[in-house]
Amino acid sequence: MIKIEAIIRPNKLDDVKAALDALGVQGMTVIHVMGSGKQRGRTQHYRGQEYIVNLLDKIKLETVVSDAEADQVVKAITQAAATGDIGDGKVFMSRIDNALRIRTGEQGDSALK
Amino acid sequence: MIKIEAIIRPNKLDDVKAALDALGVQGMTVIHVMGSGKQRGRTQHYRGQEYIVNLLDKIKLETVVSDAEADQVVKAITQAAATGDIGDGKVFMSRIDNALRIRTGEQGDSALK
Amino acid sequence: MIKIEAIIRPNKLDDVKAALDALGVQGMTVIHVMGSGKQRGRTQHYRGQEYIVNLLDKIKLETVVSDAEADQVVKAITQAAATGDIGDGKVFMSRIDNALRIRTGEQGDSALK
Amino acid sequence: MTSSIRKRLSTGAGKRLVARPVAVAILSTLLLLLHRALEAQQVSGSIDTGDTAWMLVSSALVLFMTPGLALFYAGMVRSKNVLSTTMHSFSMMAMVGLTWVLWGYSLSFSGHGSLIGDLGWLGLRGVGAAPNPDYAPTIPHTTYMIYQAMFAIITPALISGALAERMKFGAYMAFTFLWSILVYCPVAHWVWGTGGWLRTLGALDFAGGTVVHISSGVAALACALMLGRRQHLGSEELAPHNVTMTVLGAGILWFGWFGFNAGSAIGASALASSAFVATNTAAAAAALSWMAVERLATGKATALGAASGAVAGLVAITPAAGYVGPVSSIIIGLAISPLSYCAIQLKSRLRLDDALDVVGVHFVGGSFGAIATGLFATKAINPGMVRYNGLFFGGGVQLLWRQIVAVAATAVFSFALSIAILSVIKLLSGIRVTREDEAMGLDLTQHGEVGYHLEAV
Amino acid sequence: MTSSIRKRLSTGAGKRLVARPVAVAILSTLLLLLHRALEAQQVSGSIDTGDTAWMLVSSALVLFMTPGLALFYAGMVRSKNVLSTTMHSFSMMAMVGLTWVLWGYSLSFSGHGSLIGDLGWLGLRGVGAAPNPDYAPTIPHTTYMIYQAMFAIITPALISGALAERMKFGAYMAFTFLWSILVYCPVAHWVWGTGGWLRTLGALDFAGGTVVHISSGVAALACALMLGRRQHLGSEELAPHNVTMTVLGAGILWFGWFGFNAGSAIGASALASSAFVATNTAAAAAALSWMAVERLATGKATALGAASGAVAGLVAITPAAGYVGPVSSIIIGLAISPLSYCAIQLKSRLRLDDALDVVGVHFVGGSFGAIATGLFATKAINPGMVRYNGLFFGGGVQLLWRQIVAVAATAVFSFALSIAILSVIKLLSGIRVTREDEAMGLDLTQHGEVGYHLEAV
Amino acid sequence: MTSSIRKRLSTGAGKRLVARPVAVAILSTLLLLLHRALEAQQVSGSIDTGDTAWMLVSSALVLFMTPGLALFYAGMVRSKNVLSTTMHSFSMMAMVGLTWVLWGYSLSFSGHGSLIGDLGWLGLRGVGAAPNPDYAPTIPHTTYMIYQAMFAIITPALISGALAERMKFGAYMAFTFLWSILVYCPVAHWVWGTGGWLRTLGALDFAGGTVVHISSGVAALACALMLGRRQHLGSEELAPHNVTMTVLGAGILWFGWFGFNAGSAIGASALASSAFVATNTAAAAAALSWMAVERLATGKATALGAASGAVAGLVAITPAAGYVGPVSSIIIGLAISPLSYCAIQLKSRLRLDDALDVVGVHFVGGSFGAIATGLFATKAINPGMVRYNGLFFGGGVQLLWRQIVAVAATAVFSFALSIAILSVIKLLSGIRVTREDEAMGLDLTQHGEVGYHLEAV
Ligand SMILES: Nc1ncnc2c1ncn2[C@@H]1O[C@H](COP(=O)(O)OP(=O)(O)O)[C@@H](O)[C@H]1O
Ligand SMILES: Nc1ncnc2c1ncn2[C@@H]1O[C@H](COP(=O)(O)OP(=O)(O)O)[C@@H](O)[C@H]1O
Ligand SMILES: Nc1ncnc2c1ncn2[C@@H]1O[C@H](COP(=O)(O)OP(=O)(O)O)[C@@H](O)[C@H]1O
Repeated sequence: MIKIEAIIRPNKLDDVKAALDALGVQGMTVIHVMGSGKQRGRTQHYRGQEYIVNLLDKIKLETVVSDAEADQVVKAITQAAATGDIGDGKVFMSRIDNALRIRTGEQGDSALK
Repeated sequence: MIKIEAIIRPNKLDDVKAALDALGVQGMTVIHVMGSGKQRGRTQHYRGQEYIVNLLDKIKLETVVSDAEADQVVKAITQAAATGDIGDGKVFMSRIDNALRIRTGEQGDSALK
Repeated sequence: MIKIEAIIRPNKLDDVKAALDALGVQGMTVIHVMGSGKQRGRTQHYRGQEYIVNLLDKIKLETVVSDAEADQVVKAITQAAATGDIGDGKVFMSRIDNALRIRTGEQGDSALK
Repeated sequence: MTSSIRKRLSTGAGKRLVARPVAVAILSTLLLLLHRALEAQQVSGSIDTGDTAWMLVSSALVLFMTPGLALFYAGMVRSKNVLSTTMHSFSMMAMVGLTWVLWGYSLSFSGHGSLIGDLGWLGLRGVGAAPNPDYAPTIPHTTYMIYQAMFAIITPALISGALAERMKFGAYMAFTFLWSILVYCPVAHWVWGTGGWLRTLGALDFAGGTVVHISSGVAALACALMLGRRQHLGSEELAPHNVTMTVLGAGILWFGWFGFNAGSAIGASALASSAFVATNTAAAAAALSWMAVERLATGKATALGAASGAVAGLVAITPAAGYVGPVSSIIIGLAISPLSYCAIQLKSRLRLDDALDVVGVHFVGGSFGAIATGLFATKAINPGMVRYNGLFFGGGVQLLWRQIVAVAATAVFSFALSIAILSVIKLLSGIRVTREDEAMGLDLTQHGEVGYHLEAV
Repeated sequence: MTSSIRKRLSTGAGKRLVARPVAVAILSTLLLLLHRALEAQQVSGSIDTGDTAWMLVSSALVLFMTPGLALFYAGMVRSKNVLSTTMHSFSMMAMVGLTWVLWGYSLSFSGHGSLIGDLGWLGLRGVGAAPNPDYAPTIPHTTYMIYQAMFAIITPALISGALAERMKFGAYMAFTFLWSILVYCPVAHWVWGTGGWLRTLGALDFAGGTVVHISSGVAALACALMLGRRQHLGSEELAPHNVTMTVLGAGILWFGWFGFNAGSAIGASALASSAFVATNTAAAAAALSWMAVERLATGKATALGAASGAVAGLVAITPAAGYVGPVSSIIIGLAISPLSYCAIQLKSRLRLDDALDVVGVHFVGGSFGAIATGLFATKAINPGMVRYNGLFFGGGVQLLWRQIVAVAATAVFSFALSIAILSVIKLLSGIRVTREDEAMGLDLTQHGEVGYHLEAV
Repeated sequence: MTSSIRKRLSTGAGKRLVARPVAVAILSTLLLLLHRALEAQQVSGSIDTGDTAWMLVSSALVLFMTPGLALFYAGMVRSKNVLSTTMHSFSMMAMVGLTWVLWGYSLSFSGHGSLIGDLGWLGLRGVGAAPNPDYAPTIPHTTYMIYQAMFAIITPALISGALAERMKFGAYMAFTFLWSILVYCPVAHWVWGTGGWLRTLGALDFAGGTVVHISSGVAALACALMLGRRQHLGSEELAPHNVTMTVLGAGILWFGWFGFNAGSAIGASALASSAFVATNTAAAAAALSWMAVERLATGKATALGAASGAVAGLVAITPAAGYVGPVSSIIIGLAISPLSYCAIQLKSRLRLDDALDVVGVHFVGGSFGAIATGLFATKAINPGMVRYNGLFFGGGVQLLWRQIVAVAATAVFSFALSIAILSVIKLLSGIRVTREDEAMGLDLTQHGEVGYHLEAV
């Protein structure tokens, strides 16, 4: 099993979810995060005090899929999340050794469906 | 070392924490997340506009444990978090290559205790 | 590629970011989490009802770096985040199989820069 | 709360013309006659613009307390129930705001029955611009009516603190609809209506200690008993989700309470001013003593505690506000917080789930205040309305036992009726949401919306 | 909204002295003469402290509505636009608060023109302590002026709900600056100014149905059309970010609206009281009927719906408040919510992005209220100001067609001018932010700040 | 702020009866005598219901400012200190609300000393329903007393902005307790008390520029110096955690300030109306000029800036409100924001940690307003109270130097005493929390609670 972690723009979440839906991937976990990278921050002012904020709001979407599906899923996410401007985000893939459905105790790939 | 990520119902956190406590596992990190899966969302209405929200509030609990403890911990979490209804959540296990306690610089298993 | 997950005190985030900046590491994702461990919680009272809260506010900082940089980055984080008191936090390292920049489709180490 | 006697006396005093040595005898005579004529006119019902201004403002202030209460309560529940709790208050502005005009005012204030009003003022027939000399001789009758409406609105909303986070919304609406008719209107008539038996008996309730706080506090107990405990009671997760909201709510309540208590003088008089001072002083003293109790009990004074204490003090001074002096109001304020605090600890030990402590604050506060009125009331403050001084001011137990009768009668009546109404609704449709809905939160399951989307999307 | 005739009548009634049998004939005569003298003085302009107190309070209450509106609107947008939306209201307190004193009051109320005021009161020259008998014979002229200022402040702020989340801040300021001069001042003069053509025609608008709600509601339509739709319209992410904020805003609006409507009696009179009752009753009825409509349409009554209904009811009763009785106000309140609700569904189907439903609430509510005034107005409630009874009270269509004329004229005028002003600004500087800035949020891109840092740092 | 002379004059003017040609000579004579008698009665103390209504409302409004201040300040701190900051304001309602009744009012207003009151009115002995002709001849003495209480409550709360996020709660309570007695009461007596030396000197302070704003602003400086800087000063993390809370707070402050300033006319008079207009106008102008300054300095106007500007304008107009016309109030409003803004930038450069800019807003605003009073005051606005016109109105430096003396004396006195009190407390128990507690947040460490649990549990 592969864990896919995608860091995307908040306003792309709807599109990405739709793309995953189209693939039949429903299981996912979404986290509000803040990210920094190449995208430059915006300047904020509070009573004239300047703060350059380079942590920007992002969404992290995690989904664990079977090895077979992984590439397809990554591709779908990438396409749906891209705008072409700096700040589109990253996708990371890593190995999951086991998965378990709490409700039933199922393990492995069958816990994911 | 094994990283155990459990996605559970928010109102099961207390029970799960108690179960881990009973095993002597105190180190853990808890994150508010939103998840979708088999559990169907609820319909929301704002001035008659309908939104079917399928991202539901969940808790993600992460704990890194030694290889030896892993199975026991997963079992404890699973038991404490289960209600038997759809939406109970998942547990994922993956390998951690190293752990380090910032305060002391200890590494490996001894950083976890 | 190595994923470095550091759980630190919220008020150390600025220092840690500065240390990473000094190493040229700009890409990172930051999450507000709650953690429990050795650090004892604080007692809260609401109308005389006592709650011992042992989930304390922490920051989780994730950064994926090339294998070569990993040790240096961990060291920088550790130094910047340490106060010597209980509750300084942990750093976990794990393997990432692939990384992908959504904007360009670049993969591997080059997606990280 | 109001009587034509008091009003006439105080206005008369204010208008009494003092002839000066320079004024000739004939002028004195004319002035005396003129004064009588003015008095006559007063009684026959001309409107004083100052009194009317104050009563319109007071009505607005008391209305504003209900959104304040919504904040006060909603800050104390979990975020998944914040709108449900808000609706418990806001919906009373809608429902009782309407039913009061249709029949509530009539059932409470018309006629001369001893137990309940009649239907003479149904739909406000006959309630017009001309002052009603029985209730409010210097302001339009409509002003008095709408001022009273605001009390009728907030009272059932107060109950909602006990049933938070687990009652079906439909059942809540049905319960408050019936309660308003079967409990509020009669009790209001007993205490304030012409002919009402507690008024006739001589029990005193300046601004609603029995009518508002005891009746709702006891109904809250009935609700807590009938609904049972929330899941996870006692665990950390039941901590308030937004204490700043609760403190803001307490601030709005304090502000609005000036309309509630000082407005109960039904005019911009010295009596209103005296009630205003008592109100502010008791609230301050009670907030301070709650902080002190917490400091002793747990080592730390909390913001929630200060807010709770202020509200407890405001409740306790409500029945007494127009009858006691500032030193008495300090004593009342200082005393109520330890009492409420202990009642709340007792509740926790009994594992009674009066979620937001309506019993501890409103029943305990209202009862203590009503009895304190029997101890501290004095003609020196209010010669027009106090028939017997309180026990500590040399009046013996004459007033005190009347106060105890009023407390007991209101408590028994409201408790019995509340249990009965809830039992009927339980039978017909159920009163509690399912376990799953409770876990999911009432906002989503009862109202189909959520309170917050605070994160960027 | 006010006329010296009404004022004189009601005060006269209030002060009429009834001679008693005991009073000798000579005293009666003297009193009569004295009464005449007092009346004369009234007209020639002495200040009544009760009326002044009420009007100062009403001014403060209406001012407070604007921060209330800021909450009401800001709770409904996404968290990244919360400050932008807040500023749309707050900045009007700053800008119109200043321009009203400089020229706005003069353009609206001075002179006797039929279309607009003149510059006679520029910078408040000649607006002093002495009452103005045309507008407010019993209070300082400055009090009347500042009371009117608060209406001029909130009206452009109301428009901002339609343009939320996508308009450039500079363009917003320019638009409201010009709109205030070119639309608000003329329409206020038409309806309330001496010589104003709608006033002369006999159209009735007690507290601003046309001046405030129709003019802003129609301008909102113009803004929505000119700006186009927000990105992601229709997706989940456009849900309100903080409904408790919106409900608190509605609570403050309800509270402040007593100043708005009952204050429009320009005195602490029985008329003010009657308008107060109509206001509260209509708000309650409309909140309840919105809940009922939702219950039928979606199965669940929402807190956002109750708040929206209350505001719709307050809007609808605004033009009628001082002319209709309580039963009429119930009917108006019950009817407006289904109308507004349907209008909003229609808007969604047309994919018109009136973001926070200004058209559905203020244009629909204001128009309905104005027309309902033509149906329900009655001399029984307001003999001084109602020339023809409404259709349902036997007055035929005399009043009704005047009301329709007023609605139509205001709507056409405001719509045309709004489109014109926006077109000019669009040409000169653009009115909409970039796609990227819209995605990032207006708080950061237009104001360089963010609303919340709620997490511990 | 008040003098029997002003009051009598204005009331006299309002009640002057103008005989009409139709009135016979004998009636004129009788009326004249009657008028004298009424005047006499006025002086000897009858209550005007309109004035009383306005002053009760004003008292409520000023009380409401303190929860407003709690929001204004609490929105600007980090979420871990939100309750601590809230408590800094709310606890003053408790503590000073009590001590004012016990001794504060007496120390400030009783007797005829030049430096401080005496103990004649301890526990409100002798402060009753009858008006006090020295301070407020047309309202109950209790009303005047409680109105003043609200000023005494908010003043120490204002200081708390400087010491936010790092002071021990116990030390804060001890400091404000002593400061209230040793600084507030004397200064209030100097300026407003009978016999007070600044009053006798002829310095003008309509609603508390020196008493409230300078005294607290300077004490804030003392606190900032004595406590030292917060950890992490200058880093991003010190950004406000909830700006909407701050803007709502500013809205409540603006609303309440009408009671503060227009209430300081101690009656519903033309003077109150004039002060009301000046207040609103200055607030509007200052909010606008702050936005303009920000636009120039950083390219973007912020919501925090608009709110800060409004408060700065309200502070600056406070001492002048009852003495200046609308154009002067515009100038005062426009000028204060650049001044405050620069003072705040200077503070940052000096790395002085006046956390929420009490010095920049209240000391700078109060001083500027006091001096502006010396420039713009005019008998045309207030013939009863202005002895010498301001410099720009032909009065020379007569008033100006008196104003400068008042500013300097108040500033020096408050600064010295504040340092002294803090030093004593520092010695006895310490004033600052530990580094660890500061990092953890004051809510948890000082109060044992946290502000928010916004996430679902
Ligand atoms: N090395 C990294 N490790 C973890 N997260 C990263 C890393 N680099 C980027 N991110 C995340 O991806 C987001 C977008 O990256 P950024 O460099 O701004 O744009 P782009 O991906 O288009 O080059 C960041 O805000 C951050 O959350
Ligand atoms: N493949 C997955 N990857 C990541 N998270 C998942 C995955 N599947 C489910 N989850 C998480 O687990 C939660 C519960 O899953 P769901 O399918 O609704 O119920 P159940 O686990 O009982 O079948 C989801 O809300 C989501 O947060
Ligand atoms: N085994 C673990 N797995 C995951 N997170 C952990 C673990 N142990 C500790 N943590 C995180 O590290 C934080 C600090 O740990 P703690 O034991 O309190 O202090 P220290 O690291 O100084 O020993 C915790 O609050 C928790 O978030």
